[in-house]
Amino acid sequence: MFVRRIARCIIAVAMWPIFHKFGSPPWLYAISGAILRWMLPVTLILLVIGAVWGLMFSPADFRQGNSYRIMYIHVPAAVVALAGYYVMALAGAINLIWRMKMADVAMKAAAPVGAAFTFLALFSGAVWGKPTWGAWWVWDARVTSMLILLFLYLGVVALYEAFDNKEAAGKACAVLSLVGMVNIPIIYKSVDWWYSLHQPASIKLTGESTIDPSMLYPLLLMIAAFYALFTCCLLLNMRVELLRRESRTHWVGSLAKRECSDVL
Amino acid sequence: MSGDPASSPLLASQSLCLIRGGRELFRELSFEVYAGQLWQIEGLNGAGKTSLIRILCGLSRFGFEGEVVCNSPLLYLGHQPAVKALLTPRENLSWHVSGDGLHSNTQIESALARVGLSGYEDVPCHTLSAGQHRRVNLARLFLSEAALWLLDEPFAAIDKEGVDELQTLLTAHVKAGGAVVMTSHQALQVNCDVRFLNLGAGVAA
Amino acid sequence: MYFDSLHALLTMDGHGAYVWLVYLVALAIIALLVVAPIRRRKQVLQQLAAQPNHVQPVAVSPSAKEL
Amino acid sequence: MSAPGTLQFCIRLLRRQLLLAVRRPIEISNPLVFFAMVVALFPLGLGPALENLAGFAAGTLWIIALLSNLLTSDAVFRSDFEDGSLEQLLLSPQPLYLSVLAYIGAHWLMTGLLLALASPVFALLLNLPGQALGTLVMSLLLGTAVLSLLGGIGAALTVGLKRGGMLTSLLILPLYMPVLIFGSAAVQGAVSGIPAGPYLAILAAMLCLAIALAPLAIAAGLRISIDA
Repeated sequence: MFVRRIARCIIAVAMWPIFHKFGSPPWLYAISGAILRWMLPVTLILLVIGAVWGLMFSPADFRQGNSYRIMYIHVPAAVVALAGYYVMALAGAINLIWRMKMADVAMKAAAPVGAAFTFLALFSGAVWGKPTWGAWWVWDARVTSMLILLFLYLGVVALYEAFDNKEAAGKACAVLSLVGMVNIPIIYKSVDWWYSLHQPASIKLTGESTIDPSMLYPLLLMIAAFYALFTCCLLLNMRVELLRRESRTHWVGSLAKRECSDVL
Repeated sequence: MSGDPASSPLLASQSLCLIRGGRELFRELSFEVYAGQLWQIEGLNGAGKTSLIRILCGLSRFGFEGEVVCNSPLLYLGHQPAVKALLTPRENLSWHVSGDGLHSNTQIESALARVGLSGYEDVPCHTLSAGQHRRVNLARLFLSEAALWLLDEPFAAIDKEGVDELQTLLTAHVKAGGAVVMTSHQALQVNCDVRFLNLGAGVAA
Repeated sequence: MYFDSLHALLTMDGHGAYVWLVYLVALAIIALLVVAPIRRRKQVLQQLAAQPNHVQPVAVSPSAKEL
Repeated sequence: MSAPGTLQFCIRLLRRQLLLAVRRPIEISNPLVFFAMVVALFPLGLGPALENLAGFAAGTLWIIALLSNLLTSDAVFRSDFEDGSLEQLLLSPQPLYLSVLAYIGAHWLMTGLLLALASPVFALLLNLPGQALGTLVMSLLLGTAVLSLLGGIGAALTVGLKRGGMLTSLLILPLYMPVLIFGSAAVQGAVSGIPAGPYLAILAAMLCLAIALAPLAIAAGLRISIDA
């Protein structure tokens, strides 16, 4: 039994270029279903463990007291928001260059999820600013560049909705997100230069981090959980988008009959 | 497709398939255009004639399946006359043909005369009629060196003698080794072999 | 457990309101991000099951037949 | 593949755009009149006291220049799109990259350059200290060129849309922000006596990046909009 499963994985990997070349909708729908079946529960469990660990078990910060616990939401959300934009831009680039419809589906699914994470990072950053600096909104580097990132996301979503021909919409959004991707480092550096009040990002993934391990481990766990959550939401949205785009095809029709017959 | 297989086709399309608003306009459309041929694309309104021409000339590159190979410089005249109202016919025409190289002033004036615009060369176009705008656009045919012409309803808003003048020009161009793909509702009186492409019934003739 | 009582956990000596606000909003957003697509998927499927509009398979890519 | 005389073609395109603009001079003056009007708003809004006007004159001048550039950059391709000459430009054998560069260059000459040259007058309205005028003009020269190129990307993506006006500013304002940061920093530096060289250098670097990459995005955007 175990050997057969390994063999099936090897065949799947070997077949990858063929499937990848077609990137056929029914195959993608089936694969995403399989991945989600185990990934979604694992992600939710990770989130709960990380939240409980960060909220209840890690010690308070000597300078900020307990308000630093907001970091366990703010930093992962900010990291995933930025990564989400790059995922969207790369999916757009693949759609532009190799004309893969699945990349267009991925880009369309990534935009709202990324925007939601950006909003979450923005909101948590603002609320974290109240006890720390005494004001609901402080124009510091991190929060400002996060706000500009949200504007970039909203620009892409607005452009997608403005087109009637959805294929052209996908291409236009791919161009806009690539332009945005080129500009993000420039925006971040210029905002950082412009206002360097914010404490330097406490985790330097490259250098030695400035916070002690008892606070660091829950944060790393939360970052991993947020990445997994982003992947799950992306796959969930892609499945809906796939069904909507392929609603005329045969396999979706039979799927609808099968799914809804056992429900009725 | 009988055509002289000696020379490679000026324009070849494989299994073109276009779906517009859930309706399938054409499917598995493959044909080749050789030098010396005049293709007329027929079909009811909304049958996708203009979309097909825009696909063939490379303006629309997405939204359809299949592939178009064009290995000759082409001239596309669309519905819009591409004439700037603020410029004069002379400026408009010299701008249009400036893409493929320089043309002397006399050539431009002779082309404008051929389409019946002599005397209007230096009048701003916003004082001219829509038909005259289309004539400025059609004047390009006299100056173009492109072998392949893709014309979308060239005879629209053109009076009787203008149509005859154009038909003689088209036959001369085709006889001289060029090729024309055009959409039109009028029957053509041209004495060279005309191939019809009826979008309703797939590829004919 | 860092906090010795439930009350201490809730107040977090003054910062509890902000921390819990952020965590609740985060929970709401995460729930929205996960539940909404699942519900939309069911809606699309039910819509399709209700009126199966099987135009002849237009965009069936070749590999689908192989499966 | 590029046909002969690419450079002549770009120069002819530049001349054609300038000819079109000159034939309707009122459109050239619109951004300048808009600039003057918005400059007049600030003293009305914030009180006529010259000291606090001077305090933020650098930033407001740059913001107003950015907004007037934004207003004009929306309709760069619209008139050519509507009468079909944009399709002919895409189909011409000349490389689209250079044609677009000439297009945006002509638009910049008509809007950005005049804005930069006229800005000292508006600076005096807001009581900007005299020694900062030179830096203001220099930073606006570089900055408006970058703004025009970025605005061209927004214009190319929304040229096919009926109600694209508002959308263009939504798309490209975030991209304008770094230019604004360094532009106003250069002028503020000049006001407080710091040499503005480094800021102008960064603006020039942004200009080079924009010249190199923006026409690619603009050409892709035009091809997509024409096809929609």
